[in-house]
Amino acid sequence: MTGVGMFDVLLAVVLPVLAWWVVAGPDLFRSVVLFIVFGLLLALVWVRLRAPDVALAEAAIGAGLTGALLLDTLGRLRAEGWGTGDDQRGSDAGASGGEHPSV
Amino acid sequence: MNAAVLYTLMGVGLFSIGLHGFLAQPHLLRKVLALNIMGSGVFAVLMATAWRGPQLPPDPVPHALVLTGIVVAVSATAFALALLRRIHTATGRASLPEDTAA
Amino acid sequence: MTVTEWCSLALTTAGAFFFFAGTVGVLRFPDVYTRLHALTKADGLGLGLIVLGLIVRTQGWTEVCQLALIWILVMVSSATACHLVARAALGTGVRLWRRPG
Amino acid sequence: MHEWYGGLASFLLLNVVVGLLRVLRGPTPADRMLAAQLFGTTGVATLLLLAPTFGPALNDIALVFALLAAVTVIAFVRRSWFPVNWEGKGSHDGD
Repeated sequence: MTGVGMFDVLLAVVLPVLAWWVVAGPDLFRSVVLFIVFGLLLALVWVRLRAPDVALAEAAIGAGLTGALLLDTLGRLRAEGWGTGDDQRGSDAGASGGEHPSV
Repeated sequence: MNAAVLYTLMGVGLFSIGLHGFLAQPHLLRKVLALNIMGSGVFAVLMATAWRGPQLPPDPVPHALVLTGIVVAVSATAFALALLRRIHTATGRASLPEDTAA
Repeated sequence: MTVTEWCSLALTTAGAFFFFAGTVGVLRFPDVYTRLHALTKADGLGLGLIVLGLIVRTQGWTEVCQLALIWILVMVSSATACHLVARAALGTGVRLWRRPG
Repeated sequence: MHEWYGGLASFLLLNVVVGLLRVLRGPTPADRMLAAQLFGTTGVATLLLLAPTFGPALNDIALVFALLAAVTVIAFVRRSWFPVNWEGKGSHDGD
Protein backbone atom coordinates (compact mmCIF):
# COMPACT_ATOMS: atom_id res chain seq x y z
CA MET A 1 0.00 0.00 0.00
CA THR A 2 1.94 2.98 -1.19
CA GLY A 3 0.55 6.47 -1.40
CA VAL A 4 -3.01 7.20 -0.43
CA GLY A 5 -5.53 4.52 -1.25
CA MET A 6 -9.26 4.18 -0.95
CA PHE A 7 -8.80 2.72 2.53
CA ASP A 8 -7.15 5.92 3.79
CA VAL A 9 -9.62 8.29 2.17
CA LEU A 10 -12.56 6.31 3.50
CA LEU A 11 -11.17 6.38 7.04
CA ALA A 12 -10.16 10.05 6.91
CA VAL A 13 -13.63 11.06 5.71
CA VAL A 14 -15.71 8.80 7.93
CA LEU A 15 -13.96 9.53 11.23
CA PRO A 16 -14.73 13.29 11.36
CA VAL A 17 -18.32 12.63 10.27
CA LEU A 18 -18.62 10.04 13.02
CA ALA A 19 -17.10 12.49 15.51
CA TRP A 20 -19.68 15.10 14.50
CA TRP A 21 -22.53 12.64 15.05
CA VAL A 22 -21.10 11.70 18.45
CA VAL A 23 -20.85 15.31 19.52
CA ALA A 24 -24.03 16.75 18.04
CA GLY A 25 -26.48 13.87 17.66
CA PRO A 26 -29.88 13.96 19.35
CA ASP A 27 -29.68 10.69 21.30
CA LEU A 28 -27.11 10.05 24.01
CA PHE A 29 -27.12 6.27 23.70
CA ARG A 30 -26.57 6.57 19.96
CA SER A 31 -23.61 8.86 20.64
CA VAL A 32 -22.05 6.28 22.94
CA VAL A 33 -22.44 3.45 20.39
CA LEU A 34 -21.03 5.70 17.66
CA PHE A 35 -18.10 6.50 19.95
CA ILE A 36 -17.35 2.78 20.28
CA VAL A 37 -17.40 2.44 16.50
CA PHE A 38 -15.17 5.53 16.32
CA GLY A 39 -12.57 3.83 18.52
CA LEU A 40 -12.74 0.72 16.37
CA LEU A 41 -12.04 2.66 13.17
CA LEU A 42 -9.30 4.69 14.88
CA ALA A 43 -7.55 1.42 15.68
CA LEU A 44 -7.64 0.67 11.93
CA VAL A 45 -5.95 4.05 11.31
CA TRP A 46 -3.14 3.14 13.72
CA VAL A 47 -2.74 -0.21 11.93
CA ARG A 48 -2.47 1.56 8.62
CA LEU A 49 0.19 3.92 10.04
CA ARG A 50 2.17 0.79 11.01
CA ALA A 51 1.74 1.10 14.75
CA PRO A 52 0.23 -2.24 15.79
CA ASP A 53 1.17 -1.67 19.44
CA VAL A 54 -0.85 1.54 19.61
CA ALA A 55 -3.71 -0.17 17.75
CA LEU A 56 -3.72 -2.94 20.33
CA ALA A 57 -3.94 -0.43 23.20
CA GLU A 58 -6.62 1.58 21.40
CA ALA A 59 -8.77 -1.48 20.72
CA ALA A 60 -8.42 -2.90 24.23
CA ILE A 61 -8.81 0.19 26.39
CA GLY A 62 -9.63 3.06 24.04
CA ALA A 63 -12.73 1.45 22.58
CA GLY A 64 -13.46 -1.58 24.77
CA LEU A 65 -12.93 -0.35 28.32
CA THR A 66 -14.12 3.20 27.67
CA GLY A 67 -17.21 1.86 25.90
CA ALA A 68 -18.07 -0.40 28.82
CA LEU A 69 -17.55 2.49 31.28
CA LEU A 70 -19.75 4.80 29.23
CA LEU A 71 -22.54 2.23 28.88
CA ASP A 72 -22.41 1.56 32.62
CA THR A 73 -22.64 5.27 33.42
CA LEU A 74 -25.52 5.69 30.98
CA GLY A 75 -27.40 2.83 32.65
CA ARG A 76 -26.77 4.34 36.09
CA LEU A 77 -28.00 7.75 34.98
CA ARG A 78 -31.15 6.21 33.57
CA ALA A 79 -31.73 4.10 36.70
CA GLU A 80 -31.61 7.24 38.82
CA GLY A 81 -33.95 9.01 36.44
CA TRP A 82 -33.15 11.80 34.09
CA GLY A 83 -34.74 14.37 36.37
CA THR A 84 -38.26 14.82 35.06
CA GLY A 85 -39.03 11.14 34.57
CA ASP A 86 -39.66 11.81 30.90
CA ASP A 87 -38.07 8.54 29.85
CA GLN A 88 -40.90 6.56 28.34
CA ARG A 89 -39.05 5.69 25.18
CA GLY A 90 -35.83 4.77 26.89
CA SER A 91 -32.86 6.43 25.35
CA ASP A 92 -34.76 8.07 22.52
CA ALA A 93 -36.78 10.64 24.38
CA GLY A 94 -35.15 11.16 27.73
CA ALA A 95 -31.57 10.68 26.76
CA SER A 96 -30.87 14.26 25.82
CA GLY A 97 -30.50 15.52 29.32
CA GLY A 98 -33.72 15.14 31.28
CA GLU A 99 -34.67 18.61 32.37
CA HIS A 100 -32.97 20.17 29.41
CA PRO A 101 -34.93 19.05 26.35
CA SER A 102 -33.23 21.67 24.23
CA VAL A 103 -30.00 19.66 24.13
CA MET B 1 -1.07 14.18 -0.77
CA ASN B 2 0.50 11.40 1.26
CA ALA B 3 -0.79 9.55 4.28
CA ALA B 4 0.87 11.89 6.79
CA VAL B 5 -0.82 15.01 5.36
CA LEU B 6 -4.17 13.24 5.12
CA TYR B 7 -4.14 12.05 8.71
CA THR B 8 -2.81 15.38 10.02
CA LEU B 9 -5.78 17.10 8.42
CA MET B 10 -8.09 14.47 9.87
CA GLY B 11 -6.58 14.98 13.33
CA VAL B 12 -7.03 18.75 13.13
CA GLY B 13 -10.64 18.22 12.08
CA LEU B 14 -11.28 15.82 14.94
CA PHE B 15 -9.77 18.27 17.43
CA SER B 16 -11.95 21.12 16.14
CA ILE B 17 -15.12 19.02 16.27
CA GLY B 18 -14.29 17.84 19.77
CA LEU B 19 -13.56 21.38 20.95
CA HIS B 20 -16.85 22.60 19.54
CA GLY B 21 -18.75 19.82 21.29
CA PHE B 22 -16.90 20.39 24.54
CA LEU B 23 -17.87 24.05 24.58
CA ALA B 24 -21.34 23.87 23.06
CA GLN B 25 -22.95 20.79 24.63
CA PRO B 26 -24.38 21.18 28.12
CA HIS B 27 -24.73 17.49 29.00
CA LEU B 28 -21.66 16.31 30.91
CA LEU B 29 -21.49 12.84 29.39
CA ARG B 30 -21.38 14.45 25.97
CA LYS B 31 -18.58 16.72 27.18
CA VAL B 32 -16.63 13.61 28.18
CA LEU B 33 -17.17 12.12 24.72
CA ALA B 34 -16.08 15.38 23.09
CA LEU B 35 -12.95 15.48 25.25
CA ASN B 36 -12.06 11.96 24.14
CA ILE B 37 -12.52 12.96 20.51
CA MET B 38 -10.23 15.96 21.03
CA GLY B 39 -7.62 13.63 22.44
CA SER B 40 -7.99 11.28 19.48
CA GLY B 41 -7.38 14.22 17.15
CA VAL B 42 -4.13 15.05 18.95
CA PHE B 43 -3.09 11.39 18.77
CA ALA B 44 -3.79 11.33 15.04
CA VAL B 45 -1.56 14.40 14.46
CA LEU B 46 1.23 12.84 16.55
CA MET B 47 0.98 9.54 14.70
CA ALA B 48 1.06 11.34 11.37
CA THR B 49 4.33 13.06 12.34
CA ALA B 50 5.79 9.62 13.10
CA TRP B 51 5.00 8.37 9.57
CA ARG B 52 8.12 8.27 7.37
CA GLY B 53 6.81 6.73 4.19
CA PRO B 54 5.95 3.16 3.29
CA GLN B 55 9.59 2.01 3.10
CA LEU B 56 11.06 3.30 6.37
CA PRO B 57 9.76 2.14 9.75
CA PRO B 58 7.93 4.94 11.60
CA ASP B 59 9.47 6.99 14.42
CA PRO B 60 8.91 5.14 17.72
CA VAL B 61 8.96 8.17 20.05
CA PRO B 62 5.52 9.58 19.09
CA HIS B 63 4.20 6.02 19.27
CA ALA B 64 5.32 5.80 22.89
CA LEU B 65 3.77 9.19 23.63
CA VAL B 66 0.45 8.15 22.09
CA LEU B 67 0.48 4.85 23.94
CA THR B 68 0.91 6.70 27.23
CA GLY B 69 -1.69 9.22 26.16
CA ILE B 70 -4.30 6.55 25.50
CA VAL B 71 -3.86 5.09 28.97
CA VAL B 72 -4.01 8.52 30.58
CA ALA B 73 -7.12 9.39 28.56
CA VAL B 74 -8.91 6.26 29.76
CA SER B 75 -8.01 6.99 33.39
CA ALA B 76 -9.15 10.60 33.07
CA THR B 77 -12.39 9.42 31.44
CA ALA B 78 -13.07 7.01 34.28
CA PHE B 79 -12.46 9.76 36.82
CA ALA B 80 -14.69 12.18 34.92
CA LEU B 81 -17.47 9.60 34.77
CA ALA B 82 -17.20 9.01 38.52
CA LEU B 83 -17.50 12.77 39.09
CA LEU B 84 -20.45 12.86 36.69
CA ARG B 85 -22.28 10.21 38.71
CA ARG B 86 -21.58 12.09 41.91
CA ILE B 87 -22.92 15.32 40.42
CA HIS B 88 -25.99 13.48 39.17
CA THR B 89 -26.80 11.89 42.55
CA ALA B 90 -26.14 15.16 44.38
CA THR B 91 -28.05 17.56 42.16
CA GLY B 92 -30.33 15.33 40.08
CA ARG B 93 -29.07 16.71 36.81
CA ALA B 94 -26.17 15.85 34.53
CA SER B 95 -24.99 19.30 33.57
CA LEU B 96 -23.21 22.19 35.21
CA PRO B 97 -25.13 25.09 36.79
CA GLU B 98 -23.57 27.59 34.35
CA ASP B 99 -24.99 25.70 31.42
CA THR B 100 -28.44 25.17 32.85
CA ALA B 101 -28.89 28.86 33.69
CA ALA B 102 -28.65 29.87 30.04
CA MET C 1 -0.42 -17.92 -9.51
CA THR C 2 -0.53 -21.32 -7.86
CA VAL C 3 -3.55 -23.42 -6.98
CA THR C 4 -3.39 -22.53 -3.29
CA GLU C 5 -3.40 -18.83 -4.15
CA TRP C 6 -6.49 -19.28 -6.30
CA CYS C 7 -8.17 -21.19 -3.45
CA SER C 8 -7.27 -18.43 -1.01
CA LEU C 9 -8.65 -15.77 -3.35
CA ALA C 10 -11.92 -17.60 -3.89
CA LEU C 11 -12.45 -18.33 -0.18
CA THR C 12 -11.69 -14.79 1.04
CA THR C 13 -13.89 -13.28 -1.65
CA ALA C 14 -16.75 -15.58 -0.68
CA GLY C 15 -16.23 -14.54 2.95
CA ALA C 16 -16.38 -10.86 2.02
CA PHE C 17 -19.60 -11.58 0.14
CA PHE C 18 -21.15 -13.04 3.28
CA PHE C 19 -20.16 -9.92 5.21
CA PHE C 20 -21.86 -7.88 2.51
CA ALA C 21 -24.97 -10.05 2.83
CA GLY C 22 -24.91 -9.64 6.61
CA THR C 23 -24.68 -5.86 6.33
CA VAL C 24 -27.56 -5.77 3.86
CA GLY C 25 -29.57 -7.98 6.20
CA VAL C 26 -28.89 -5.76 9.21
CA LEU C 27 -29.96 -2.76 7.17
CA ARG C 28 -33.04 -4.23 5.51
CA PHE C 29 -34.61 -6.70 7.94
CA PRO C 30 -37.64 -5.48 9.87
CA ASP C 31 -36.92 -6.19 13.56
CA VAL C 32 -34.22 -7.05 16.11
CA TYR C 33 -34.62 -10.82 15.88
CA THR C 34 -34.34 -11.07 12.11
CA ARG C 35 -31.36 -8.72 12.20
CA LEU C 36 -29.70 -11.01 14.73
CA HIS C 37 -30.20 -13.82 12.25
CA ALA C 38 -28.42 -11.85 9.50
CA LEU C 39 -25.63 -10.87 11.91
CA THR C 40 -24.81 -14.42 12.93
CA LYS C 41 -24.51 -15.47 9.30
CA ALA C 42 -21.86 -12.81 8.72
CA ASP C 43 -20.07 -13.73 11.96
CA GLY C 44 -19.94 -17.45 11.47
CA LEU C 45 -19.83 -18.06 7.78
CA GLY C 46 -18.17 -14.87 6.53
CA LEU C 47 -15.34 -14.87 9.05
CA GLY C 48 -15.03 -18.65 8.76
CA LEU C 49 -14.48 -18.46 5.01
CA ILE C 50 -11.97 -15.62 5.35
CA VAL C 51 -10.06 -17.52 8.04
CA LEU C 52 -10.10 -20.63 5.87
CA GLY C 53 -8.83 -18.63 2.89
CA LEU C 54 -5.95 -17.27 4.95
CA ILE C 55 -5.15 -20.66 6.52
CA VAL C 56 -4.64 -22.09 3.02
CA ARG C 57 -1.68 -19.79 2.38
CA THR C 58 0.07 -20.00 5.78
CA GLN C 59 3.34 -21.83 6.32
CA GLY C 60 3.52 -22.74 9.99
CA TRP C 61 1.12 -24.50 12.32
CA THR C 62 1.20 -21.70 14.91
CA GLU C 63 -0.46 -19.28 12.54
CA VAL C 64 -3.08 -21.87 11.62
CA CYS C 65 -3.85 -22.39 15.30
CA GLN C 66 -4.00 -18.64 15.90
CA LEU C 67 -6.43 -18.03 13.04
CA ALA C 68 -8.62 -20.95 14.09
CA LEU C 69 -8.58 -19.64 17.66
CA ILE C 70 -9.74 -16.22 16.48
CA TRP C 71 -12.60 -17.82 14.59
CA ILE C 72 -13.66 -19.99 17.54
CA LEU C 73 -13.50 -17.02 19.90
CA VAL C 74 -15.65 -14.91 17.59
CA MET C 75 -18.14 -17.75 17.23
CA VAL C 76 -18.43 -18.23 20.99
CA SER C 77 -18.68 -14.51 21.79
CA SER C 78 -21.14 -13.85 18.98
CA ALA C 79 -23.40 -16.72 20.05
CA THR C 80 -23.34 -15.50 23.65
CA ALA C 81 -23.95 -11.88 22.71
CA CYS C 82 -26.79 -12.72 20.33
CA HIS C 83 -28.48 -14.89 22.93
CA LEU C 84 -28.19 -12.14 25.55
CA VAL C 85 -29.49 -9.44 23.22
CA ALA C 86 -32.41 -11.57 22.01
CA ARG C 87 -33.42 -12.51 25.54
CA ALA C 88 -33.17 -8.92 26.73
CA ALA C 89 -35.20 -7.75 23.74
CA LEU C 90 -37.89 -10.33 24.45
CA GLY C 91 -37.85 -9.45 28.14
CA THR C 92 -38.33 -5.73 27.50
CA GLY C 93 -41.20 -6.31 25.13
CA VAL C 94 -39.80 -5.67 21.68
CA ARG C 95 -42.51 -7.15 19.48
CA LEU C 96 -41.90 -9.87 16.96
CA TRP C 97 -42.36 -8.78 13.38
CA ARG C 98 -45.31 -10.27 11.52
CA ARG C 99 -45.87 -10.11 7.80
CA PRO C 100 -48.40 -7.33 7.37
CA GLY C 101 -51.84 -8.37 6.12
CA MET D 1 -2.15 -11.05 -4.25
CA HIS D 2 -1.66 -8.58 -1.38
CA GLU D 3 -3.42 -5.93 -3.45
CA TRP D 4 -6.44 -8.20 -3.69
CA TYR D 5 -6.50 -8.67 0.09
CA GLY D 6 -6.19 -4.91 0.50
CA GLY D 7 -9.09 -4.39 -1.88
CA LEU D 8 -11.24 -6.82 0.07
CA ALA D 9 -10.31 -4.97 3.29
CA SER D 10 -11.43 -1.69 1.71
CA PHE D 11 -14.66 -3.37 0.67
CA LEU D 12 -15.28 -4.53 4.24
CA LEU D 13 -14.58 -1.00 5.49
CA LEU D 14 -17.16 0.26 3.00
CA ASN D 15 -19.60 -2.26 4.47
CA VAL D 16 -19.00 -0.77 7.91
CA VAL D 17 -19.63 2.74 6.60
CA VAL D 18 -22.92 1.72 5.00
CA GLY D 19 -23.91 -0.27 8.08
CA LEU D 20 -23.60 2.92 10.17
CA LEU D 21 -27.08 3.75 8.86
CA ARG D 22 -28.51 1.10 11.20
CA VAL D 23 -26.78 2.73 14.18
CA LEU D 24 -28.19 6.08 13.14
CA ARG D 25 -31.73 4.83 12.60
CA GLY D 26 -32.22 2.62 15.62
CA PRO D 27 -35.07 2.27 16.58
CA THR D 28 -34.27 0.33 19.76
CA PRO D 29 -30.89 0.39 21.58
CA ALA D 30 -30.53 -3.30 20.73
CA ASP D 31 -30.47 -2.47 17.02
CA ARG D 32 -27.65 0.02 17.50
CA MET D 33 -25.66 -2.39 19.66
CA LEU D 34 -26.20 -5.16 17.12
CA ALA D 35 -24.72 -3.03 14.36
CA ALA D 36 -21.73 -2.25 16.59
CA GLN D 37 -21.19 -5.96 17.09
CA LEU D 38 -21.30 -6.54 13.34
CA PHE D 39 -18.66 -3.80 12.95
CA GLY D 40 -16.49 -5.59 15.49
CA THR D 41 -16.57 -8.79 13.49
CA THR D 42 -16.03 -6.91 10.25
CA GLY D 43 -13.05 -5.23 11.88
CA VAL D 44 -11.63 -8.65 12.78
CA ALA D 45 -11.98 -9.76 9.15
CA THR D 46 -10.39 -6.50 7.91
CA LEU D 47 -7.41 -6.95 10.22
CA LEU D 48 -6.95 -10.57 9.15
CA LEU D 49 -6.98 -9.49 5.51
CA LEU D 50 -4.41 -6.74 6.20
CA ALA D 51 -2.12 -9.13 8.10
CA PRO D 52 -0.29 -10.41 4.96
CA THR D 53 0.68 -6.81 4.15
CA PHE D 54 1.38 -5.34 7.59
CA GLY D 55 2.73 -8.33 9.47
CA PRO D 56 1.41 -11.06 11.76
CA ALA D 57 0.99 -8.68 14.72
CA LEU D 58 -2.44 -7.85 13.32
CA ASN D 59 -3.69 -11.30 14.24
CA ASP D 60 -3.24 -10.38 17.91
CA ILE D 61 -5.17 -7.15 17.40
CA ALA D 62 -7.92 -9.16 15.73
CA LEU D 63 -8.07 -11.34 18.83
CA VAL D 64 -8.48 -8.24 21.01
CA PHE D 65 -11.22 -6.93 18.69
CA ALA D 66 -13.13 -10.18 19.12
CA LEU D 67 -12.93 -9.83 22.91
CA LEU D 68 -13.92 -6.17 22.77
CA ALA D 69 -17.21 -6.89 21.01
CA ALA D 70 -18.18 -9.43 23.66
CA VAL D 71 -17.28 -7.14 26.57
CA THR D 72 -19.22 -4.21 25.11
CA VAL D 73 -22.37 -6.22 24.39
CA ILE D 74 -22.36 -7.79 27.83
CA ALA D 75 -21.85 -4.38 29.47
CA PHE D 76 -24.79 -3.15 27.41
CA VAL D 77 -27.15 -5.98 28.31
CA ARG D 78 -26.26 -6.22 32.00
CA ARG D 79 -25.80 -2.55 32.87
CA SER D 80 -27.39 -0.26 30.38
CA TRP D 81 -30.66 -1.72 29.16
CA PHE D 82 -33.65 -1.64 31.45
CA PRO D 83 -37.13 -3.07 31.04
CA VAL D 84 -38.74 -0.10 29.42
CA ASN D 85 -41.86 -0.93 27.46
CA TRP D 86 -40.87 -0.49 23.87
CA GLU D 87 -43.61 0.57 21.49
CA GLY D 88 -46.02 0.81 24.40
CA LYS D 89 -46.84 -2.90 24.46
CA GLY D 90 -47.05 -5.05 27.56
CA SER D 91 -43.78 -6.75 28.35
CA HIS D 92 -43.16 -10.46 28.68
CA ASP D 93 -42.36 -11.93 32.02
CA GLY D 94 -38.60 -11.23 31.57
CA ASP D 95 -36.13 -12.73 34.00
